[in-house]
Parts: sequence; structure tokens; C-alpha cells
Amino acid sequence: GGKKDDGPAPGAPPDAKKLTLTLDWVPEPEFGGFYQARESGAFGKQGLDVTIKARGQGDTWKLVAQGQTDFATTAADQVLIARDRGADVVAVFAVYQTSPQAIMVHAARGFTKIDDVFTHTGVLEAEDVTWLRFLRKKFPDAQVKVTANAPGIATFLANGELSKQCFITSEPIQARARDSDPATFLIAEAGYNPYTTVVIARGEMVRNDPATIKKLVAAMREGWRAYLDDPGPMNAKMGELNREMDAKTFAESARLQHPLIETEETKKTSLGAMTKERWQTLGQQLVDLAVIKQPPTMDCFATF
Amino acid sequence: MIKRVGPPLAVLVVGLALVELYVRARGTPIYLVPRPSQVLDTLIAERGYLASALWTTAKAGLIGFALSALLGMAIAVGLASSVWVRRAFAPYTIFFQTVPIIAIAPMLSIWLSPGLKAVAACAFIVSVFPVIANTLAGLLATDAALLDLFRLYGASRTATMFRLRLPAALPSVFTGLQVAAGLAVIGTVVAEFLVGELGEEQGLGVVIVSASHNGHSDRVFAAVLLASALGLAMLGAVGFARRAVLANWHAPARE
Amino acid sequence: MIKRVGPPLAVLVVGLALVELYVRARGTPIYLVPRPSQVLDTLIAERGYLASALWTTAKAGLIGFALSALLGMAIAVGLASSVWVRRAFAPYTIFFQTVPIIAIAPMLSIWLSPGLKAVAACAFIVSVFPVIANTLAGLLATDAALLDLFRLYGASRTATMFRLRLPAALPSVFTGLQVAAGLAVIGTVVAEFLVGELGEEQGLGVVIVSASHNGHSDRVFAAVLLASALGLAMLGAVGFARRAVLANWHAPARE
Amino acid sequence: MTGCSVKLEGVRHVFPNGVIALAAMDLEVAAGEFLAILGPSGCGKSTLLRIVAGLERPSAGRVVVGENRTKHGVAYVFQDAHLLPWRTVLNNAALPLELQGVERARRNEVAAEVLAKVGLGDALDRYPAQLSGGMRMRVSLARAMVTEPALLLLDEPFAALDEITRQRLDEQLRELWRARGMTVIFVTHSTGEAVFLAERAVVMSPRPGRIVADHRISLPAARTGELRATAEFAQQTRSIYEALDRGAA
Amino acid sequence: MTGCSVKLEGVRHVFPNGVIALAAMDLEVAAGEFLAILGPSGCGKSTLLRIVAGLERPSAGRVVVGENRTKHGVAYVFQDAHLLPWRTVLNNAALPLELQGVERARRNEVAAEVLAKVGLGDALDRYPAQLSGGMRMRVSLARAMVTEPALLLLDEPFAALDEITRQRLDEQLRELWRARGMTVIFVTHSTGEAVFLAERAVVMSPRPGRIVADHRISLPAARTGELRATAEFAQQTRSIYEALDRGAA
Ligand SMILES: Nc1ncnc2c1ncn2[C@@H]1O[C@H](COP(=O)(O)OP(=O)(O)OP(=O)(O)O)[C@@H](O)[C@H]1O
Ligand SMILES: Nc1ncnc2c1ncn2[C@@H]1O[C@H](COP(=O)(O)OP(=O)(O)OP(=O)(O)O)[C@@H](O)[C@H]1O
Ligand SMILES: [Mg+2]
Ligand SMILES: [Mg+2]
Repeated sequence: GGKKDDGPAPGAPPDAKKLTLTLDWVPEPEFGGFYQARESGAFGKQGLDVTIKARGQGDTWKLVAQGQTDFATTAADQVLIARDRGADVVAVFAVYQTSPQAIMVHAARGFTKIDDVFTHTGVLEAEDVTWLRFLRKKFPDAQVKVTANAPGIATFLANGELSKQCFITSEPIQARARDSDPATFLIAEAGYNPYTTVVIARGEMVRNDPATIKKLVAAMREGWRAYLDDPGPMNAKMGELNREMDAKTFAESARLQHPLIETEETKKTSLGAMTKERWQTLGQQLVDLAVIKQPPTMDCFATF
Repeated sequence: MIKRVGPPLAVLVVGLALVELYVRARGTPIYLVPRPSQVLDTLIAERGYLASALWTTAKAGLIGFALSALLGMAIAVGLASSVWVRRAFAPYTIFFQTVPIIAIAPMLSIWLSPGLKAVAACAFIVSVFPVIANTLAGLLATDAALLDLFRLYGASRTATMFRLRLPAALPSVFTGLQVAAGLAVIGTVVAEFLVGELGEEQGLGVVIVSASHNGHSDRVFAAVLLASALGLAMLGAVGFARRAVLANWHAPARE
Repeated sequence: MIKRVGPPLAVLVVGLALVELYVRARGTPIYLVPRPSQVLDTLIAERGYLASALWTTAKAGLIGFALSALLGMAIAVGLASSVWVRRAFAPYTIFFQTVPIIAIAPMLSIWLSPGLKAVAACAFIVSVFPVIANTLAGLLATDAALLDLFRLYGASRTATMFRLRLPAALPSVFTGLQVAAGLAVIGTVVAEFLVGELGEEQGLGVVIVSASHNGHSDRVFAAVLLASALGLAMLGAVGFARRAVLANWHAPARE
Repeated sequence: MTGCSVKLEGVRHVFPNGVIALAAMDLEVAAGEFLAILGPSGCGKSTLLRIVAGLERPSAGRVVVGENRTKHGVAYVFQDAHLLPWRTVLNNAALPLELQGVERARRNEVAAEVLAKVGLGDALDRYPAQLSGGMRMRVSLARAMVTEPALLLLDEPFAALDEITRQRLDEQLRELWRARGMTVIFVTHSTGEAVFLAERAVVMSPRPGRIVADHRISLPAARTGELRATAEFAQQTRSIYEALDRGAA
Repeated sequence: MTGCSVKLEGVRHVFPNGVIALAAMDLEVAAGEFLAILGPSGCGKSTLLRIVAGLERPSAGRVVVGENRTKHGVAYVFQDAHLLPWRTVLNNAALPLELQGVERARRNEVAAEVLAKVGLGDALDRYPAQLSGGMRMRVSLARAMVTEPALLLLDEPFAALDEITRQRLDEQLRELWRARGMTVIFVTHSTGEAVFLAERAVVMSPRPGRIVADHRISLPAARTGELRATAEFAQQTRSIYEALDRGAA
């Protein structure tokens, strides 16, 4: 396991409940609030001893469903897919209200909206996942040639006609650091906006032990609040775990993600909040894309 | 033919039946291991989609394999021709094997443009080393007495290579080609993850990634099965060539 | 020693110098191909970090390789023991080679928990086929006259296998092990992409993905170079074992 | 231990490529007999021995090897040495004992003794690649002698040896036979050797092999080098030679 | 074409494992001479031939092979057949011509002719694995005869053959030598064969090989089978045998 990811849990009482949270990527600002909750003792205050495991990639929901971990992060569409396939997982906290998933293009091409990416010739590097299906359905007469998403941004830098999928909190920052001038279009603006970096738990735990989930969510909120207010210290902490991302990128990424996490909506409710409407919309979109068979029931998420 | 195809077929059927029973009995969730019958259903229901992906993968895999066979043997012949060349360069041929495709795929995609060419190039890189290693081992194992014979009759280096060393190395070369066949397939699939085309010309690698993203474990398994079948077919072709070429003189070829 | 290590070292130095000159002259963008001198700087500057990653990768790679060597030979011995067993099962050993790690890594990580065990299991799966194929080819190529001899003296199957077929197959086995050495390294690196640990116990695979994700091509190349060096070291060890074991009777071993 | 009888009835052997090596071969060898087989190159002598040893199945006909043949009862010196290249001379010669489960010290002792008899006492630790052609054949011979077979098959074992060594080994083999009483079938191209060694010599025709002469050699049981100089010896030799010559025509 | 001379001066050969095969060997072979070499098994005869052929470098001493030795001037029949298993009998025998660049039709014609002479006219399309031991040696012999070498080295080429075939080939070889006049060095274990074929016979001592007898054979140039029955022949044979016996002692 990733015991050595984060050392002993600060502030946790000796009788704290031991839990694990598995991240679907490496330590980055995307997960800042979780580390904050841990390091600042927010988990501990709630009587929880949470171990954070960062992983490469893969289907984290299978780990949750199989009981390999108590909680994990994933995207909302994966939650619905998992439930459609018979895995009883439930979303309890959503970090990104607006998905950071985007397409970056060379600014010199003068594109003004995401439609331009599809209506012009050129190459689009992307993974064949739900949002791409959504866009291809939306732009049936696409001119662009779609290819697999080559690792890194080298192909983007080398080819002025190439557009590439990205998280606006990641690749565009690197491209700018290499004297490129990318424009970015959020997928969300095209109408497909699943919650992203969603914390999931086993449904059985949500139903039988809501108290623990409630404590967890409260601690996460506290962590994220603190992190959004001052990401510096936790960025430094995560930088020790992720040596490949430099401090400047951490700072820039944290800055860019802030408006995706703290929105008008969350200011009214709370950080990590989710609404029935959004889950319903997503469910219908996935049904329309034939990714899942029927609209999800609304116990796919729980709010505390 | 029946004698050759019968037993593996029987194993296949029995094996799948056992998996089916086990998976049903254990109630293993289908997102982990789909039931063979489901995979079969998927194979039938999606045959057009999967066949086109298989064909795309097969093209790139065959090109990569052919390059491995030709260049691998050529490199081995070059290395075998002098001790110093061999000492100096042979160790570096392992780079082909140890360089992660993820690290070079972007470069290949830039130089060769994404799609078939880049994918075939990856398949070549992944599969060439066994051809080099096996051919080289075969070339260096030539019977010393036969080498003496050629020396005595004033055979040129070229004649010695092509009339003695290479024919004598053929059994070993074929073993290398068997390994390369499997590697070319997996190299293609992995390269498709990274630099393959999406859309009509998409290969099994793309199918596997997107099916796994979209939670279709039955499709993942169907595609993996087709990739294995492709590997098996290439292995069979190599075996056939081996028997044809070595029929007259090499005992195990006859079997 | 000098004779063995000198030439490849010279090639390395000259090769790197040429790349350096070429990259400087062409002004190739650094995100594509970093200059060797930069990679060297990175290797020195980050030596602690990289050394620990190398050590993690080496552990898993060696375990995977050892499993491949042992189980691969065992499987080949099993397959060689009967024509029917071989016909029925040998073709399926290519599954090891054609099953994409990406498709089974999640399962392995669930069964074995992510980290060393799952990574070593992937390395094993990726590298076992050449051991099987080469050992099997060697076992089936036993001199018919020697088999007759053993038959005549009433040797048991076990005795024939372990006193005749296996020793006779050793040259071929070693060729398989050479190929497996390279594959075990790449298998480890790829598995680390997928199911490797992060943090202090992170291997070269993790370094490569996250460095490439963050556009640090110098680190990518540094890590790739270390992986290749690991492969080279394992290849060297296999070569050493080969020479030691075959010293007395197999001509090319002596070289 | 006494030898075992061998009986071939209408044995025919056709190779997969259609070559008929043996056509309707009848041969009876009594238990404890010393039989020499002669015949032109390619007539089927080696094939015959392989069939008797059970290494080749005849295409037609019957082979009966008598009751004294136990599991380890046959030894065979092939026409080529066929040594295991990764074993020393000693370990090559000790192989049959090893396969019988004789413990190491004992089998090495026996093998070393037999190797000394064939003149290889100083080459025990060498590998086959380090031997001359004649030395390799002698290792192969030693390997056949370490056990006490009921049936000993020898396919031109001494062809690669000089006359002095050959005659010494001829005498040793004859002594061994007289002491142990096993059945010996001995293929040779030397009429003199056949007469010196055997009780009976059969001559085969060119392929497909048939028996064209069956010759009982009536010489004293105790034979030494001097025998070769006698007129009787020369006469027996000549009559076999003539049978060979007639067969070849 | 005439033969080339061969001269060895103080040739010594030590194998890597320390075995001294030859110690200070002096030997002069005149151009066009037919020399037989005899000696006990393991004494260094094959090593000597290999050194003369240039396949082995002597540890000390000098080898001079005369001016008539052209690039393709040496042919060698090894002690073992050493055929290419993937080539038919015809293509094996034609190999030296192929390596000299002779075109296919011509070389096949020559090879088929030589193969017929050694009695393999009906086995042209077989593979080595389908031949008997003696047949393999005859292919090897044919391979050495297809070229017209200035120096012909033969290492017990007829040991695996029956006496009838052997004597026929002896006569053919002698005829060939008389017609072409090449130098022949012939290793044999048969004193009779040495006397029948050669103009001169040298006898070597056990290892390390030295020459213990150098014997000029004074028999008529034209030799036929009848010669073997003469007293002169028997006398020459006996004296070589005695030299061998003395050497061995
Ligand atoms: N594997 C085979 N396939 C086809 N033909 C074969 C095979 N082995 C032997 N022969 C043929 O069978 C015949 C008999 O062979 P065998 O080896 O028994 O002869 P032999 O009497 O021992 O000859 P020699 O004295 O030369 O050893 C030969 O003509 C040979 O060419
Ligand atoms: N590669 C080798 N390494 C070590 N010793 C060797 C090697 N080859 C031959 N010898 C030794 O050198 C000596 C001479 O060998 P050589 O083959 O010349 O003998 P020979 O006279 O041809 O014998 P034979 O009549 O048995 O063929 C032998 O004692 C042999 O053991
Ligand atoms: Mg024979
Ligand atoms: Mg010799």
C-alpha cells in the first residue's frame, strides 16, 4: 500500500477509525484539499485516521467495490458506469463543479469556440471516452482526424495543426512554459459537465454508517476551504511526493482550478456539493450515448 | 490437420466452460471477469466493429513483424560478422526492448504522423530484439568443423554467412520469430493506445482503452481475445513456415 | 574485462557525443530530444531520487525475471513431456505475450494489491513467453541418437529430461533468458505506469509517466536510460552465467 | 549371467522415403553366441542392429529377444560415438550405471576401470570435444562395457582405431565374452576381425539386405594374436571375403 | 596440375588444456608425393593434417606449403563426414565447386559423376540423415574429389567401408593420383592400405607425436588387386606393422 505516501496521520486520536482514500492520479492541486484535511488534522478532529494512497491510473471504482479501499476519487460519469455494471458505489463529495476537461488549440489558428476544432481539418488527440463521444455526436460532420492521446505535450508543440485534450489546470501551463500560446475550450461549455474528482464510497457504508461519511465530508470541506484560501503550504507538501511538478506549476494550477471548485453554487451551499438535476442530466446524456442502459436512480450520490 | 487443431480446440472449449462455471458459481462481478458466454455474445453482436478493429491491428502488426524479421536478421548478420562489432554494438540492441513505448511514441507520431506508420514502427521496436538475440545465438553456434570446411575451400565471408551460418541458424531464427509474433501484436495494441487512429481506422488497442473507460469489460475481453487470436494465427504461420523450411533436416520440425 | 567492456563503452561515448552535436546543430527542440549533456546533468542532480526509483524497479524486475526463468522452464518441461499436452496447451502460452498488461493490471492489483507484488507479476507475465518458447525449442531439438541411447538404457522420462534434454537445451534456454531479461525490465516499467506505488517506493515507470506528463523530457530520458542500463546489467548477468555454465562444451559460449 | 537369444522372422524395413533397407530377413542367434555381421556399405547392418535393440520397429516381421533380456540387458555401441558433450569422459562412461541408480563412488570406480582398459586412463576429466576420433569411439565402447548386458550390440566399434589398439581390444572383448557368456552381435568390415572374434559370421547382400552366407568359424575357443598368422585363420578369412565378393556382384 | 610440396619444421602443438599433441615434428613431403601416415589412436595425426591445411596454427615451428597451393588448392576429407544436413547428397558434393563460382549445371554434372564413382549414383537426392555411416563418408570423399586440388588430405576416409568397396576406392584413388600428380597425405590405420596406396609411409609414436619410422615403399607404380597377394606386399606391410608395434611399446 501507499503507507509511505504521507506518513502517520497528524492529529488523529489513538482510537481513530482507520480509513483509506485512493486517488486516481498523482498528488496535484486537484487533490490539495484532501492532503490539507489530513495534514491540518481536520480528519483527526473528526476521529478519522485517513491514509491517502495516490496511484497511477485505472478504475478506482473497482477497488472501492471490491473493498480494497474505503474511498476513491473518480469522475461522475464513471460513477454511473460503475453502478450500471452492478458496482454499488455512491458519490459523496465532488471537488470540481465544472469539469477541467478541455481541448487546447494553438491560438494562432484563431478558433473562437469548441465547434471550430471539429469543423476544421487537423488532428485532435483525445481518448475515446464519454465526453469525446458526446462531442462527436454533437458535431457529426467533423473534419478533424481524431487520434489517440500521445503522452506529454511534445506532439502539440511540434504540430501547429494539432489540438489536444487537456485539463486546463495542467497541460496548458506546461505549453506556456515552452513558449507556446494555447487557447483552451472547456468541454463543459459544450454542455457536457460531469462532476470531476468525485469521492466515492461503498453504498453499503453510506447506508449503514452515514455518521462516518458525514464526518469525512465535513473534514474534506474544511480541508478544501483552507487549501483554496492558501494553497502554498500544501503545494509544497505535495511537491515532495510528486517531484515531477515544479512549484510554479503547482501554484499556477491551484490558481486556475479555484473557479472550477468554488462556484456561485457552492457559495450558496457548500464545497463539494452536488445536485440531483446535474446527476439526472448526466444520466440522460449517458443513456443517449448508449454508455449506460437506463437512467440512474438518485441514490447514486448522497449529500451531507 | 485435425490432429494439430483438435487438441487445442478441445482445451479452448473445456477451458471456457470451466471459467463460465467458476464465474457463475463464485458470482464474480461481471465488471471484473465477464462470463465467457457474454464475451461470445459480444463477439457476435459487435462482429463488424470488432472485425474492422482486428483488421487494422493485424495490418500494423504484420508490417511491424515483417520489419522485425527482416531487419532483425540483418542486424544479427551484421553483428555476427565481427567480434569487435559485436562486442561494441550487441549490448545496445537491448535498448529496443527496454525503451518504453510511452517515451518514444510521441516522437514517432511526430516523425511518421499518427496512425498506421507510427503504430507499425512501435510494433517493430517492441518485437525486434528476440529476432536479433535468437538469430545471433544461432549464427554463433555454427559447427566449428563446418566453418573449417568453408574456410578450407576459400569461401568468402558472404558465402560462409549465407550458405552455412544462416541456414544452420534457421531453427533458432524461427524460435525468435515465434516470440516476435506475440510481441508484434502486443506492441501494436499498446501503440494504438498511444498514437493509433480513432474512428473507422481504429484498432483493438483503441477498443480496449475506450471499452475499459466506458466500463464494458465484455468488450475489453473480446478485444483481448481477438488480439490473442491474431498472435496465435501469426504463431501458427511461423510454425508452418518452420516446418516447411526445416522439413528435411531438422528433427523437431517434422513433428 | 577491458576487452569486453571497452568497445561498448567507446560506442556509448561516441554515440552520445554525436547526438549532442546533432541536437545542438539542428536546434531540435528540447521537449523532443534533450541534449545528452542535459540528461547527464539531470542524472547527477537527481541521483538520489533516480537511484531509489531504479532500485524499486530493479527489485520488481528481478523478481519477475526469476519467476519467468523458473516457471518458464517448468512450463516448457511440462509441454515437452508429451506430444498431446504440447499440441493442446503450447499455443495458449502465447496469451502471456499478447494479453495487454493494461487489461490485467487492474485485476492483478486487486488480487495482489498494488505495488511490488502486482508489478512483479506483470513483469513475469510479459517476460515468460520467450523462456517457454526457447526452452521448448531446445528440448525438442535433442539429438535423436542420444535419445535412443537413453531409451536403450531404460532411462525414465525424468532422467531423460533432466540428464539429457534439459542440459542439451541450455544454450537455447539462455537465449530465452536474454530476451526475458529485457522484457522483464520493460514489463516492470509498464506495470509501474499502471499499478506502481508512488512516493518513496516509486519506480522508474512512475517517474517516466509523471515526468512525461509534466513535459520533463530530460527526466524521461534519464529514467529510460536507467531502465536500459538495468536491462543491460541483467543481460550481462545472463551472459556471464551462460559462459560459466556452457564453458566446457559449447563453442560460442567460450567467445 | 548368460546371454539371451535373438530371433528375426521375415523382418522387413522400409524407411519413410521408400528406401527398402531390409527385405525378409531371417536370423536366429543362440543365447551366448558371438555373431559377426559383414556386408557392403549401406546394406542395412545398422538398421538390423537398431531393430534388434528395439530402437526401430520393423515394417513387417517379428523380432523375439529371449527371456534373459532384462530392463538393462542390452548395450549398444553405435557406429558414431554419440557422447554427451557436456560430460567428462568419466561421466560419459558411467552414464548407464547412473541411469541404473548405482551410487556415484561405485559407478565412477567401475567406469574408471573400464576406461583404463581401453587406454583412456589418463583422459578421465576431458570433454568429448578434446578427444581424437578414436578416443571418442573408445569412450563409447567403455560406456557399453560398464554394465553387464545379456546382449551386446557393436556397430563397427574399432573402425577408427589403429591395428595395434584394435587387436588388443579384440582380445579383450573375446576374453570378456568368454568370461561372461553374453550374446554378442558385432558388425565389422574386417574379415580378419570377424574370424578372430566370432563363432559365426553372416554376410549380407547389398540393399535390400538379405543373408547371402552364414559361416560357422571353427577355431579354438582360446584365441591369441598368434592365431592370425595361421593358415587356418587365413583360410577362414578368405572364404568370408569370397562370400562378400560374391554378394556384391 | 601438379602437386605442391609441404614442409614442417619443428612443429609443436599444445592445446589450451595443456595437452601436447605434437612435439618438434619435422616432415618434408615432396611435390606430387603420396604419403601415408600411421600411428596409434590419439597420437596427433588429425592435428597434423589440420596444421598442414592451415586450420590450426602450430604453437611453435614453421609450416611451408609449396607454391602450387592456390586459393582452392587444398581438399580435405575429415575423419567425420561433416556434411551440411540441409543439403542433398548432390549439393553437398558440389559445395566446393559452388564456392569456386562454378555454374550450377556444370557443378552438378561433375558432382554426379564423382558420386557415381563412389557408388552413390542412386542417392543424389537424399539428405545426410537418410544415409548409412559409410555412405556419409563416401559423400565427404566425393566432395573432396570434385575440385582438382594440388594437395589432398585424407583422414581415414575408408575406415567405415567394407573391404570390397574400400579396395575399389583404393584403386580409384591411386589412379586419380597417377593421372593428376597432386600431393596426397593419407592417414590410415590399415598397414595394407598404406602399402597399396602410398609411395612412402611414416609411423608416428603415441602422443606427443613424433615420427618413429619413415618408410619408402618400393612397389611398381601400377598397382592392382593382385599385388596384395604377393610376398613383397606382405613383407612391406609387416615391416610397417613392426614399426607401429615398436612405436607403441
Ligand atoms: N533415416 C533414413 N531414411 C531413409 N533411408 C535410410 C535412413 N537410414 C538409413 N537409410 C538407408 O537404409 C539403408 C541401410 O542403412 P544402414 O545404415 O542400415 O546401412 P549399413 O549397412 O549400416 O551401412 P554402413 O556400413 O555404411 O554403415 C541405406 O541405403 C541407407 O541409405
Ligand atoms: N580440442 C582439443 N583440446 C584438447 N586436446 C585435444 C583437442 N583435440 C585433440 N586433442 C588431443 O590431442 C591429441 C591428438 O589428437 P588427434 O585428433 O590429432 O589424434 P589422432 O592421431 O587423429 O587420433 P585418432 O586416430 O584417434 O583420430 C589427443 O590426445 C587428443 O586428446
Ligand atoms: Mg552402419
Ligand atoms: Mg584423428
